[in-house]
Amino acid sequence: MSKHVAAIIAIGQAIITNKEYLTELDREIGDADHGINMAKGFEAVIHKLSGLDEDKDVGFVLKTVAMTLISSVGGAAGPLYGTAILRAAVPATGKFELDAITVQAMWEAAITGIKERGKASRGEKTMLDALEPALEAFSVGIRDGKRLLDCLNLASVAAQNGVEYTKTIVATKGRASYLGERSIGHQDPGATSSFIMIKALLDFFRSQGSV
Amino acid sequence: MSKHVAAIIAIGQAIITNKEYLTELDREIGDADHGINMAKGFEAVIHKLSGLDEDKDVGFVLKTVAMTLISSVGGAAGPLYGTAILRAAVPATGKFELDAITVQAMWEAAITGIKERGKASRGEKTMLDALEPALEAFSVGIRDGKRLLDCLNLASVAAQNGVEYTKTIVATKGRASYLGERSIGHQDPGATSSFIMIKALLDFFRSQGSV
Amino acid sequence: MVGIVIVSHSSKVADGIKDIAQQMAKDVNIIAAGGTADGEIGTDAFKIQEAILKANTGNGVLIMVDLGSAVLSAETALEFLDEELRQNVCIADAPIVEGTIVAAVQASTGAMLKDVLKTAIGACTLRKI
Amino acid sequence: MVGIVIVSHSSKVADGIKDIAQQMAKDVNIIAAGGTADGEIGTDAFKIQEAILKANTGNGVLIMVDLGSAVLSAETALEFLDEELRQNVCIADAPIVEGTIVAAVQASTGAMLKDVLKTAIGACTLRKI
Ligand SMILES: Nc1ncnc2c1ncn2[C@@H]1O[C@H](COP(=O)(O)OP(=O)(O)O)[C@@H](O)[C@H]1O
Ligand SMILES: Nc1ncnc2c1ncn2[C@@H]1O[C@H](COP(=O)(O)OP(=O)(O)O)[C@@H](O)[C@H]1O
Ligand SMILES: [Mg+2]
Ligand SMILES: [Mg+2]
Ligand SMILES: [Mg+2]
Ligand SMILES: [Mg+2]
Repeated sequence: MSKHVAAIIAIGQAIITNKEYLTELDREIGDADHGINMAKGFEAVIHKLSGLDEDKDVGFVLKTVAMTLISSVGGAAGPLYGTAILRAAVPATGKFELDAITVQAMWEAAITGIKERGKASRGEKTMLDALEPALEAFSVGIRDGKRLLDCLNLASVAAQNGVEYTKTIVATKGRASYLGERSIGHQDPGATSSFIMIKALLDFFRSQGSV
Repeated sequence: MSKHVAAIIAIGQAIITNKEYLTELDREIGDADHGINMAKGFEAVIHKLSGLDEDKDVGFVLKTVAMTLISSVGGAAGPLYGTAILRAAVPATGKFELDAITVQAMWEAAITGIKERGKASRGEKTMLDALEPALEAFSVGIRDGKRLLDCLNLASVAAQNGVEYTKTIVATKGRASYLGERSIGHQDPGATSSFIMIKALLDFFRSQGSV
Repeated sequence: MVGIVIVSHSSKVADGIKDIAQQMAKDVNIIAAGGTADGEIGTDAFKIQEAILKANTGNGVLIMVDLGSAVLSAETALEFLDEELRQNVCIADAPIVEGTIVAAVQASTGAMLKDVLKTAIGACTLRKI
Repeated sequence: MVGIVIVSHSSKVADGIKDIAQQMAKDVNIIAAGGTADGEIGTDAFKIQEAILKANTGNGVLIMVDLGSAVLSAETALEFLDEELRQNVCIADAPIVEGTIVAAVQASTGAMLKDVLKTAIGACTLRKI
């Protein structure tokens, strides 16, 4: 199995492990399905990737992941993460190894995709509140000449802080916005799944002792 | 069978005979079910009345008819005719024969019921465009000292004219109002069923050689 | 909690709206009253009356309707209720799907009937795009 | 005639709306695209894409949606269409039940997409009571 496929499977496993947790978060301010949706999506992804030829580049693999999530997640997270990953696939087309600059470009493309699709911006209590500060921290790491693993670590910490931040704000996008002020005090499920994925990627690379 | 039950059955049979016709009218400016709805309603009425004791007064019979129509018609005509007949039942309570003055009071109560329920008035291309001119003509007959049968004949002619009139106006109530100007040129199904019922009542009394 | 009755000409629509709304408000008493007694497209005042009785737990009932003719049946149903309960039931002039979902969320907070009604009506101004 | 795609989180809702609308507009191509691929509550961009292709007979397609997240799937579906068809598809910010019915009636007259869209949006202002 190629390393990028293994990385995605690790991400998927982290989501599946957190299925109940994400669903419970979504019960508070949504429709109690975020974990179910995401786990269903990544089960489909893992199944799909296991049938994929070894020789596929990162771009191709990500496109496959995106289309699978779009067709199986069911909730808002499906088109959002799906679009994000489709966009991230572009700078990764033809690549088998990713350097920090490419990862940064992919991450930027992903966020642009989510913003276009969801018409949301940071501070609306969505996955963007984890993903955008994470990218910023990642970029600071690159600017400071840090290794990819250390950049990812910075990103993961920033994402976790972003998740904490979502507890303090009102949801103005998605289902949670129906709750208005009552959404305050609750942590956004999408921001949480974003953090879980970043953390899983970090852990995967750490476990590989690589980068 | 009491005469008033026989009269209602005659009305029901006229509706059932015109099932296709009324449905076709409703196809043009509605949802193609007015005849189906009304025939279903009167089949239930006829079935219900056939099980009724002989000794029931007109008010009781009409209440039974109304409740049966409400529970079986399904379309707007159900609550409208149902409410009309429930209201008409009030002046007929305890009566076994109806004189022209009682019929007039019943008719007025019926129209008031339809107007309250449907928030419509004459000229909106509804059953009121048959029922209201019919009552007016009926009342003129009474004022002029005509027999009930002749009053009913005046009413029937006026109702038929009312039906013709509905072809010239825009629907502003009910489903046909979705068509706006395009409803012009089509005859209102509800006005038509009202005319059919009045005409059937007239024919019934004529066939009895009575009143 | 305020109860909610969903009156659609289609029983599928009423049942499906209940499914969607209940996901976001699982403790709210939501009763679907769609279609005619014989399962055809239409509405049934007696089915609605029964649904109102089921939906009420003492804090009133909001009735959501799809079309004008559903209002005719709903208002006829109201006529058959006890005066006391009738005072505690209202029909929302609101989009049936969107209104039911936001009304259910609002009802789940224990809001009063008049506020749940206001929220349902407000659904018209919620942008989707 | 303009085709119509109904995107609801519930397949029952989408199917039932089609039933109601088709009664008033039997010649309009109305395709229900409700629920996820596995029949759960949710939406599916690929199901929507397929529905758009089915609904289109050359005069464009109006997409009706129930909630914001249905818009996300619908817009994702649009991305997968040929540029030419995409130019001829739009998503209505309109109440899904009420909008679909009036849009279907309007489409049945052979009206153009932009007018059918306008009618759907206008459904918000139609009073029921
Ligand atoms: N318009 C949007 N833009 C960005 N993120 C959004 C938007 N709407 C919802 N989200 C994210 O999606 C998450 C909910 O995902 P999920 O439960 O799968 O969707 P659904 O609300 O359709 O059930 C939210 O917690 C939020 O982070
Ligand atoms: N608000 C109203 N007031 C009076 N009559 C109405 C009203 N709405 C509809 N109608 C009458 O009902 C008739 C349609 O009955 P029907 O086809 O049984 O109902 P639906 O439109 O629910 O299918 C119309 O032709 C019209 O005469
Ligand atoms: Mg959710
Ligand atoms: Mg969901
Ligand atoms: Mg009809
Ligand atoms: Mg009907």
